[in-house]
Amino acid sequence: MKRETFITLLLMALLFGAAFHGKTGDEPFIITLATKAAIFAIAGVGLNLALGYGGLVSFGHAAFFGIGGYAAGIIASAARNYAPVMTWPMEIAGSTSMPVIWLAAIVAAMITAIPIGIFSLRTGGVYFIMITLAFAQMLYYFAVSWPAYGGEDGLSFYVRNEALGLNMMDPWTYFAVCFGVLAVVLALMAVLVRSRFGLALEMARQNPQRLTASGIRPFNVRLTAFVISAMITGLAGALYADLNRFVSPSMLSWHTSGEIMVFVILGGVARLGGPVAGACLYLLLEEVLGDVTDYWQVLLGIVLLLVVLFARGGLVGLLAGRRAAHD
Amino acid sequence: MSAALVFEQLLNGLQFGVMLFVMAAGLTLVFGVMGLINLAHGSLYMLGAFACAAVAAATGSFMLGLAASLAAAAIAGVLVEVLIIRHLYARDHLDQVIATFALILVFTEGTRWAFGSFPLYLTLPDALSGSVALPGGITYPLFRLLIIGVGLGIAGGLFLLVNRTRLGMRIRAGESDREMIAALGVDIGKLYTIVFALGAALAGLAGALVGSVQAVQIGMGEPVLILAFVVIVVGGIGSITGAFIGAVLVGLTDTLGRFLLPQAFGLIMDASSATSVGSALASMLIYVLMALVLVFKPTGLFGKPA
Amino acid sequence: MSAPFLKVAGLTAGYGASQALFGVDLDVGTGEVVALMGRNGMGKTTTIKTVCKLLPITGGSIMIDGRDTKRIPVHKAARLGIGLVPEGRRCFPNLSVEENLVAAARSGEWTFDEVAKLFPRLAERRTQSASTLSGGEQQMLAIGRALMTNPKLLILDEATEGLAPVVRQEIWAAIYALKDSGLSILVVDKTIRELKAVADRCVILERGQSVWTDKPENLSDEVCARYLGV
Amino acid sequence: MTDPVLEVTNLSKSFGALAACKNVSLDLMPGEIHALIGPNGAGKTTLVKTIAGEIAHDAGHIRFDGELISHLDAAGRARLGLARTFQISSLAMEMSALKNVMLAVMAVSGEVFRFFRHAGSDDALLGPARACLEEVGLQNRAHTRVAELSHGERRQLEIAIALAMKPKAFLMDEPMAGMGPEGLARLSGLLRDLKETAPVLLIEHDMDVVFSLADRISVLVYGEVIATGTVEEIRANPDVQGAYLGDAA
Amino acid sequence: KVGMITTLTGGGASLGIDVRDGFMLAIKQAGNKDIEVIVEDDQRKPDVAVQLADKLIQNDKVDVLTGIIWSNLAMAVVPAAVGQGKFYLSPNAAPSALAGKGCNPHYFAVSYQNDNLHEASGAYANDAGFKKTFILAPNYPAGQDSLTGFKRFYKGELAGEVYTKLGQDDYAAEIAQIKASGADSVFFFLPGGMGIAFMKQYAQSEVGLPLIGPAFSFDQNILQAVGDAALGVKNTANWSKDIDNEANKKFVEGYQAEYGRLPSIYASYGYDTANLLMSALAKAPVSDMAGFQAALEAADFSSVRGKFSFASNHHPIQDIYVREVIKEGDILTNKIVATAMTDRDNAYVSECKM
Ligand SMILES: Nc1ncnc2c1ncn2[C@@H]1O[C@H](COP(=O)(O)OP(=O)(O)OP(=O)(O)O)[C@@H](O)[C@H]1O
Ligand SMILES: Nc1ncnc2c1ncn2[C@@H]1O[C@H](COP(=O)(O)OP(=O)(O)OP(=O)(O)O)[C@@H](O)[C@H]1O
Ligand SMILES: [Mg+2]
Ligand SMILES: [Mg+2]
Repeated sequence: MKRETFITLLLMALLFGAAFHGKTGDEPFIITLATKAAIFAIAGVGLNLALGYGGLVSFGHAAFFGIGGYAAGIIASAARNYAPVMTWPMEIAGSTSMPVIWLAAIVAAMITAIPIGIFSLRTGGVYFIMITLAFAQMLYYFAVSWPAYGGEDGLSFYVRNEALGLNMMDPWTYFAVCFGVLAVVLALMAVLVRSRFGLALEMARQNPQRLTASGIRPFNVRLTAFVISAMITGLAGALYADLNRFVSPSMLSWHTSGEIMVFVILGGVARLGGPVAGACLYLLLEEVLGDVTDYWQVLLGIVLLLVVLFARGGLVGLLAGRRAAHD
Repeated sequence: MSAALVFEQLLNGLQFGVMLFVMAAGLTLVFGVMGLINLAHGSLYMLGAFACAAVAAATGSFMLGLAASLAAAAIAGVLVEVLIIRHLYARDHLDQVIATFALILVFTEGTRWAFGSFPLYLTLPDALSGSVALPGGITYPLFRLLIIGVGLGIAGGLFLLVNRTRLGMRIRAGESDREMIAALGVDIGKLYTIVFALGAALAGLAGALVGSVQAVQIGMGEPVLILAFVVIVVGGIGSITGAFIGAVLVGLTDTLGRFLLPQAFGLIMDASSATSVGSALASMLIYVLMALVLVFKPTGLFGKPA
Repeated sequence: MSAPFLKVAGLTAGYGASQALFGVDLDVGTGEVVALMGRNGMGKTTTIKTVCKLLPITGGSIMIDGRDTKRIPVHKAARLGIGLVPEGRRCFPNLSVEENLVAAARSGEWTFDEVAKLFPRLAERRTQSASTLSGGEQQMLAIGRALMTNPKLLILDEATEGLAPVVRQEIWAAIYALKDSGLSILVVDKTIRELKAVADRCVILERGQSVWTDKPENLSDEVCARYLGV
Repeated sequence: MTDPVLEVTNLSKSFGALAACKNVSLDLMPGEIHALIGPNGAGKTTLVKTIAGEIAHDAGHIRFDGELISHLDAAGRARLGLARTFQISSLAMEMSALKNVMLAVMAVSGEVFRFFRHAGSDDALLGPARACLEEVGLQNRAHTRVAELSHGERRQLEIAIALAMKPKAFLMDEPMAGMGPEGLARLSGLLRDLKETAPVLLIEHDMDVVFSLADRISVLVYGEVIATGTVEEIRANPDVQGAYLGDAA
Repeated sequence: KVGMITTLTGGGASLGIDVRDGFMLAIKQAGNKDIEVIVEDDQRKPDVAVQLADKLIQNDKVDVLTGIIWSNLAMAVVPAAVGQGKFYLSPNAAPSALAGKGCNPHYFAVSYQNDNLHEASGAYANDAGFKKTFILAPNYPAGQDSLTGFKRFYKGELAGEVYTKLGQDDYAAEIAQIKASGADSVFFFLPGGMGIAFMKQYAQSEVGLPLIGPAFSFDQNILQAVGDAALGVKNTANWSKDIDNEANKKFVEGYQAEYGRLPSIYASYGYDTANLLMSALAKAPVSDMAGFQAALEAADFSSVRGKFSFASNHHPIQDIYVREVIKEGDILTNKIVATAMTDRDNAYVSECKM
């Protein structure tokens, strides 16, 4: 087994262990925290496909996270109010079934990502960073000032949605669901980046000129990666909405984009387990340092700095060493 | 809507644009020219404002405050460059993102720790406040005219520095190939420290100047950061002229959008919803502008094609 | 003869964990032209990079003008009088031709006008961005840029690659002239014929080691076949 | 008479005031190596770029395999079977040499949007990629990252990638530059064999190579073709001697 | 056991700190050793607030939650908390959605209903004889509620109605519109730094029209930063440090002694919240849900505001004053100059069915 795969599995085991500890130690909040880490890890895995493997540094993934969240929120609250989600061009009823909501979130993220991707991919480098930010900010301000779904106040739907007749309000059950989704997404990602498409994507990042000269349009490859990436992040958004039983524009804000990005970079860019490591470490630090002092964010900043300065390639890079040229 | 009001709003837009340029000037140097993604720019801006407010309160002199803002930010800049940024030039840009993100946390909470959680008092000395009468019957705050002057001065200075001096050439050369410029005998490390400090000092000065007409409070740097990036990207990275034009364009768009959009919607719907829809759109407007510019000119208005 | 301007002894170096040089000995005396030869991948460029301190010295020593360079940084090494024309040109793409030349210039007899005399094409393209120059023009620019630092030792790593025959002849002529003016030159090039004509000495590298050092006259067919593959 | 594989008629391209190609007409016949020589900055690379579709031309026609291809973008032309090598190596620095070649194999197979099968162990990609590396003598470096290859080795890899595309015609922009004598000899032999399957438009400054390999030579000066002919004709042409060859004639 | 979720870091930290300090002061003064307060920092992020609520409820098993400053965070936390059977006492935010249809027996707003202070401004504008007021607020729900609240009582004509961008710092364009509108007064709701920036710029533009606004922009902590530009401005509040009663005196003096600064309006809400809580605890344990709820409803404590009772939707019925910014020595502060509304409840009482 390759070292990186091993580390990913180890990280997953740690995450699971932490949640299990919360269950046996009757500290449900640890489970909630682990759930949050799992969800952010999913969002990060999504972003990592664009940012890490595709070299498309999107500073606007909050848009997809938020769109996924709002899709979940709107559908669920419509179902609770017995109102249709929309009546035009066709009538769509609300639902409280998680699989339905996930699908809707994924599709919504996809529909948003296609136009954003088409426009954004005309640019490159830092310009790409900023144009994705621009689109996310547009959505953010729209959500803040659009009154229909609560504006800045957000939208509550009180109870988690349901699936398979499980009691999702039980933290452990919900954790298991999110953990399962994370595992599936990771497996998919592992396959994807080693596939033919993954090879093309890697070339699109490293040398688009060469890719073109070989007869493949970098644009198509990138757009596909960007949209898949958005769909995964959208799914994470739906899960996050369910975790909190609440969505608000803050899911769309640039802080969220930045946070997901920090998870990925901290854990290791273009490393399979990177987002998992990043999300876990960050949330753990937040939790532990918060108890130390009111000014805990200073400590958090210092720890982050130390990680950047001394762990090349993020946490996973530190543990797994340099990536080999062939795999 | 009188002509005088429209003219005044144009002036406001222009002035806001120049103010944006002042806020973005330091970043233009560090990000636009050195190619370093510095998210902590806003923190240096905040630091400058707090230093100015504290010194002005202690000494009673606004001018000493301004000097303090320059000094404090420059010193912070040197420290940051030497301790952290210097080790990241050879790395991926993304490492800079996370390091400077960490710096935001340290600076924000550090400032709160040093100065407390409450906004500070910083206002203009009498000599600089008040309004002057402009032709056309408009009275206009003196300080805003002053900001326009300072902005033009900084723009000119930076333009000359970057495009007309060897220092500027070396920084730009360092941005594309640090190793090579060093192999030609240039101490690029020291140069970068100096330029980073200069960028930081400009951020600090902007914080002090703008802070004296806005609020000096924790977190004041964050919106500035995003705005500054928008300005630079619209103008085209690496171009001082671009940053200036970009700033003015963003300033005009924002001001006129806030002013005109609600009125435009007022023509087709009732007043109350027109204000709310109009201002909702207005708040997105600069991002719409940025997206449009980048869709049609993928490297900004004055950026060099990749 | 006085002490050589550049003296490399028992040099080892590499890229991080992978070692590429396993003992290189090489002297370049004042006013001397030394050719560094070897097949692809044998360590010529690595040697040059280490001399310029772009790579750390892991063993052995490099003396420039009598100073040990083990501990000095890149730019200081350059200021001891090295002018580098690197492999692959490495012009600054975001600078204009003129800016490329003057950015790192140090005063001396080589000025913009002198370079323009050597490469009139550069003067014609003065304000053009270096990224849009043709391959050969970039090569001229890289040479001009190194000359403008007025070095005592000029290092040319495949400096004639991609240049048209006429221009190449001009460069070899220039190298003669430079040599006569007392400049030391270390040159890597693939055209053995032209190298032989200009070099005072040849050093051949194989697998990161200097394996043959002698006058070019003694470069027999057998040596060439063995070390250079011709 | 057979038709040319590639035919350029009256092609022009300027950058602002600078006319890099003026009314260039040129063709590439099956089975030939057609060398394109000329002083630095004459417009050779520009011509290759316009043929490959990387930059748009201002006027003229490009016909490939009997079809007009002006409307196609670079990727489209590559898919029709037009392969080019770059004057300044253009490779994925962080990938292994083998993967660089595998990508080219994959591109011609047309099956890019395959998301599940493991590409790294796909024999349909590995086999041809290994063969191409072997052709240029890089088989021992297959698993080395390109960043760790020496300059000459990268030049060889450029060729391997072009081979892997199994094109109908090659556009080679100074493929020999930076290659040592050994590689040079090997590549010369390779090109001689290759031209039977696909003709080569060869840009090269090394006159020994050009004179020994080329079937025809065109000389480009200041964007204009001043002469086209056999090796002997070009060698003897006084204009060419003055403008380009110097003593090398 | 009380869980307090409030903002202790970042931009809005000063408000959270004041609420916490006021709350703690009351407990300390009462010498109450039974109440354990767990304070958590929500970083002003709604999702973090929700998770903290889960934590406090599930891990720490608190009985009562309090502390949230911002309406959007309250909207995220309150429904979830009361849904899990906990009591929530709001020391600040009280959005209309939680006062009307969304009201809940376990939810109490100790501070006000969000619209109250704006309504009072509207009422005061009438009293002051303003006929043509220009009104502005940021474009988000609280801002929209603010203008609606103002208009609910204001009888004059509007010279203009403007929504600014949330977080906007430059108001030159709005000030120009004000000047051109022919208004005789300006009502603005711009909390935090937005208000500071607006007032400074307003003063520099020498517009000279009277300003009115709710207390949020004239809070003790902000006033110092605005400086003399705030002098003389009228603002509406349900508390002021010069309200003359025993409880208030004890609060103001105790606060200054403990923390070395003048209390803000948020500190007073925190203080009242703690006192309300202790008064109810004295009557019934939290485990007796109905009893505890009734004890809260009775509001049997001495508020620093003087009169205090709850309307049927658990929002206060109280007097709302007009204050003027004055200078006491070097320090800017507020002084009550009039009463804008007496025994005001709120507009949503009838919508609340519980
Ligand atoms: N960045 C690098 N990282 C690791 N190994 C490297 C790197 N660059 C070169 N090498 C290795 O070091 C050895 C020497 O390379 P070098 O570039 O010095 O060869 P060279 O003699 O200049 O060859 P050429 O004639 O092809 O330019 C080669 O085996 C090469 O693979
Ligand atoms: N984008 C551009 N903008 C302006 N001028 C350009 C641009 N690209 C190329 N040129 C100029 O056009 C001329 C032709 O360039 P080209 O690269 O085609 O030359 P070449 O014949 O390949 O030369 P070499 O043999 O040196 O590679 C050069 O003088 C070059 O400076
Ligand atoms: Mg080499
Ligand atoms: Mg060329």
